[in-house]
Amino acid sequence: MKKLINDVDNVVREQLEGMALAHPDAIKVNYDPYFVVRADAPVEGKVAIISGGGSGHEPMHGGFVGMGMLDGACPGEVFTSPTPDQMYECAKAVDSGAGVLFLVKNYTGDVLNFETAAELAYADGIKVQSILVDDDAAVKDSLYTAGRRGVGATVIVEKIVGAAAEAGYNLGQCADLARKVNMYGRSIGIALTSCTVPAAGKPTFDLGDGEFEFGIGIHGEPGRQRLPMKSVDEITAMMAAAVLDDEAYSRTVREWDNEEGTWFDKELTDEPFKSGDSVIAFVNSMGGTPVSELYAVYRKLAAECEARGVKIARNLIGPYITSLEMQGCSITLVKTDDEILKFWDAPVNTLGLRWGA
Amino acid sequence: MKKLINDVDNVVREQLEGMALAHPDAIKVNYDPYFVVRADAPVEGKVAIISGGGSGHEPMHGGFVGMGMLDGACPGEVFTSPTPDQMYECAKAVDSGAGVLFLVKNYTGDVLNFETAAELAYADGIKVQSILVDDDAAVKDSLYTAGRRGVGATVIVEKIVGAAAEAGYNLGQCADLARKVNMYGRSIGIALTSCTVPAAGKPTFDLGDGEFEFGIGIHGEPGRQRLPMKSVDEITAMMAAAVLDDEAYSRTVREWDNEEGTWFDKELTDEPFKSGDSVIAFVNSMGGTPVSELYAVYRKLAAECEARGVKIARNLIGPYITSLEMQGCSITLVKTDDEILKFWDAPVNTLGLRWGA
Amino acid sequence: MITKDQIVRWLEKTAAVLQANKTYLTDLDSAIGDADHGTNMDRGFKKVMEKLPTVFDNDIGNILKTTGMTLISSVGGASGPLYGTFFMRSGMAIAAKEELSDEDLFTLLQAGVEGILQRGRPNLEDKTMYDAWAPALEAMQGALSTGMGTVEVLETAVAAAEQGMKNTIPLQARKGRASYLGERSIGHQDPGATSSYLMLNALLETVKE
Amino acid sequence: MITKDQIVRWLEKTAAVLQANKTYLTDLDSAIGDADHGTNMDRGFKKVMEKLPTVFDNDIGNILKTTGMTLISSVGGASGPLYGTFFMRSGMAIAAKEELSDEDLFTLLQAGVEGILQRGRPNLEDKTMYDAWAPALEAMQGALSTGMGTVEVLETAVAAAEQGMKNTIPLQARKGRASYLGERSIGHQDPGATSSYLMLNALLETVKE
Ligand SMILES: Nc1ncnc2c1ncn2[C@@H]1O[C@H](COP(=O)(O)OP(=O)(O)O)[C@@H](O)[C@H]1O
Ligand SMILES: Nc1ncnc2c1ncn2[C@@H]1O[C@H](COP(=O)(O)OP(=O)(O)O)[C@@H](O)[C@H]1O
Ligand SMILES: [Mg+2]
Ligand SMILES: [Mg+2]
Ligand SMILES: [Mg+2]
Ligand SMILES: [Mg+2]
Repeated sequence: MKKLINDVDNVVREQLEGMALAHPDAIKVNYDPYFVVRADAPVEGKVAIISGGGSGHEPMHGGFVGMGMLDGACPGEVFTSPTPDQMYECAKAVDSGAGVLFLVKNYTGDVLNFETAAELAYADGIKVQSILVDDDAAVKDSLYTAGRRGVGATVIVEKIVGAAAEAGYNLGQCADLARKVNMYGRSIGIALTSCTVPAAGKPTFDLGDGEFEFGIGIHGEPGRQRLPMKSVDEITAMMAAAVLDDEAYSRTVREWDNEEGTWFDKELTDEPFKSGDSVIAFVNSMGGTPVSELYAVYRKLAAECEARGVKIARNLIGPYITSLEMQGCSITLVKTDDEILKFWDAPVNTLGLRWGA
Repeated sequence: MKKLINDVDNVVREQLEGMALAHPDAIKVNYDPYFVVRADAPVEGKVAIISGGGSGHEPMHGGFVGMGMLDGACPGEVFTSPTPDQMYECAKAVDSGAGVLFLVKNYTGDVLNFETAAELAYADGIKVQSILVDDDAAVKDSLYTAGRRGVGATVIVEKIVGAAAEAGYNLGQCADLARKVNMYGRSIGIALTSCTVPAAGKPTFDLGDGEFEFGIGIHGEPGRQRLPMKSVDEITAMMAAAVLDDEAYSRTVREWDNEEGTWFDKELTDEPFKSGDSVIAFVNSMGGTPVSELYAVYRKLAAECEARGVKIARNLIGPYITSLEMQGCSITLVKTDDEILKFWDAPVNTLGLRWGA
Repeated sequence: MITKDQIVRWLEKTAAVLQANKTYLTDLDSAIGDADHGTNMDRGFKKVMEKLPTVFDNDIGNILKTTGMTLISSVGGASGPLYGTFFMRSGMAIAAKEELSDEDLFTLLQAGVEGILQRGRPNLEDKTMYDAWAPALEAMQGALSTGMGTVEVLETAVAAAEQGMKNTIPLQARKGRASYLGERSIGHQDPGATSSYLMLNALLETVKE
Repeated sequence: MITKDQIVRWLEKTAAVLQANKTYLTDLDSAIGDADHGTNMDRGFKKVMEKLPTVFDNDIGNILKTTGMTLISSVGGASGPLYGTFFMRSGMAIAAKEELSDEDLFTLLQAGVEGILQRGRPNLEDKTMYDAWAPALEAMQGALSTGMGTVEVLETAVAAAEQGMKNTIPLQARKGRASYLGERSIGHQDPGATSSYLMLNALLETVKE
């Protein structure tokens, strides 16, 4: 393993120190427990948006803290969910009284830890809601699995809900919008190489020179299928089909009832894409794939969308939700409407995503 | 070789097609010959800034075309200088009468091709000037080599001179500012892995698991020294020393005399950094190194600067001038003054660098 | 009767056993998860050992709640909140006690498992830690009704937990990270069921000492 | 006397020779450069072959200038502008001619090399293509003054170019990409000097036919 690190035990801490040193005007970093908040937190009268998860996906989430996106981010160890005290302390640091929305990627670890955090925050008198992101079309059923993983749509949800909070949406409205954007989104990922978790010291899996993994998550895990290597047009066509032709997806999610102080179940069904839909197309590098190659993916993706009568209204192309230095990419499509487009276009000023400011 | 490409012969073309499809509001792409210009080119009354070089360094240069930075970029084949007709046609497309400034990285190929282009543009009645970027402190002498290579400072020069042109600087003022920023800048790069040029199909060099290359350029070439792998603190200390403790550097450059229509020689000497200097610190990924690791580099770099009484006034951290998927990083420091800081902070709206807009 | 001292020694023994089995648990997790269960549990119980002296003078309920809080804030992943809730709930169930009857012990464990159920919503045979706890509780309840002594009661429970743990091998996971592997999860023993068995066995051994 | 036809055949032969030596030239460039000299030259002269028919009816000066323009716009790298300038300048030096005396031929080559000098500023022994051209021109001038025939004059020049090319082997590069290698450039023959020798030799062979 060759990485620009010192001791493997201090990787996350030293990277946070570097961020804090580099961007004192933008963010504040708390070390015990770890969390990152915007420099001007808490923002008076605004619903606070918090996300978090294992480290190793940079710029997500710390790089999305700032005006128009997240108020706080809770980084765990590399690829390990953060703990509830991080989320709880972070919530206390960013809540201005308008409440806190947790955006949680659907992994059992993340889900359970955020649930505990929500209970702690509620017990402390903080208004809290929690919305799951579960967009990974590589996972087919929710009955026999922990359900679809939260992947690329996370970035889109954070951007759009962050803008809505900035525009004065209340907690319930933010939660409803987050749920909608997530339900409008689907993703699929592929890997050309594995990545190496610092604490493990060796690549998570071995992949031959003539193979790639189809349907990966974002934790360096192998995907749904191992296939012989193909051209970018062939790979993109497969990915586009996995997203664009995916059937309706139903599952039960748990949300927090802030009046009752309890969790309740909610049945949700994502409808398939159809001709006439307008989408945000997000082509993401897993880290090691250069942005130039993402443009070749986008080129074919645009053709596949057009062939199905799906119009790309906006796009985002680059490394935004990564798996360390893994080579590969993911495609996320999110159906849009006027509300979504308005908040997508709204100004955002974070280290990882910035426009209009 | 595993890459997200189709035919190796069409790599650059298809990537340009993807860019053009994705960003019709921002850029226009010309295919015969290849060049990229801002969508609103030519900008009335403004000096046009053009750069270019081999492909494989994305987002540079195509990703830096836009308001406040470049008017045009000329991409060559991967790691191969573009040809004069690209630069000449690009100059014609962006010149509004206020003249064109070529920003040229110091490689024999780039230099000679841009020289020919300058002559062609001049012959066509376009006011033209040409400034070399040569900041690579890994190259020690200019007498027995082709001189220092143009690396990280290119990004900083393009940003600052782009802003000055936007603010109404005339051609001579833009050229003077470009020369100054370049002379204020020094860089050093390291590689943990090689990259693979598509046409070559195999890694440019082999590097053992316990080694790294110190003093690399940006074309996947091996560096000045091959060394046993070290911690990020040790590597950064070496890099910081190579830049901060570098002696005065003198060389002769050729510039274009727009009155006489001839080239003339200019003696230039870069002064070493000294205590009390204020700098822009640019920590760059060669492509495959995640931004999280760059923060560990920045953390140590900040300490090294502080130890020498050098103040970091601004920073830029991320993959901006890359070598395909190579793992490694570079450090660039550019001394600042009020003029430089003003134009650094000015709005920029490109695909690769954006703020204030 | 179980004394406060024995509860403390149970926690100490659990920490020692998890440390000794760190690689074993992580290896089990490599096969069907993300190779961190041993590291997670060891990190958590190391923290518990640091915290323990500060609550030594409190009642059993308090000690267990502190254990739960500590696990929650140091383990992360799926097992952190699950075991954390286990200890929080068990502590709440026997709040303020300085010693425990066998029935109290059952109440304690049952409340803990109730916590796992509420948090993780496992069903039987989802291939989780619940597959060790569910048969253990059932066996313990049966043993208690026959009037066995503490050691025998726990021996019955541990035997059932061990069997439950082994029964996870042929199962296809339907909860947690292993569920993404689909059929590839079959043939491997669940790491969480294994750590649960180890924990209960540590209690038995403490009581036997 | 050299006819326009011979000039055209010289360019054709050059294209064929460079294609045949593509890998050889690229291998030379791998050792001390970036492994593209053969590809660059072959790409350029392929384009020249495409363009040639369109200017066939023009004078020699025009044909050479078109060759230069084509190389400039298709080769890139260091050698593109250098060889491009070579042909542009040589074309300009004998503008409007339909056939060439031996003196004209010398004027043509000298003007071309002058172009390389102005563009690349090589010094003798910098380990560049100039190290093949400089001795070739000198030898040619000497041969002309002794009144030799065209073939002999060119034979003398080619022999000198070959020697110059070989003399680059022990040199340390001071120009171009190879200069960054410092002492590691010693012991390798310069790719550009090699392509220059091949080009001049193609002229000799054309004249001999
Ligand atoms: N929903 C759940 N309910 C009960 N136990 C679960 C659930 N999900 C996972 N587990 C248990 O957690 C164990 C994995 O723990 P660990 O490896 O520490 O966390 P992670 O899976 O987040 O890396 C599994 O072996 C399983 O026993
Ligand atoms: N300044 C120079 N003057 C003359 N010839 C040069 C100069 N720099 C490089 N060359 C020649 O160019 C050759 C390399 O050409 P090529 O490989 O096609 O371009 P690049 O080096 O840009 O890849 C060298 O072998 C050398 O002969
Ligand atoms: Mg884990
Ligand atoms: Mg080259
Ligand atoms: Mg695990
Ligand atoms: Mg070359």
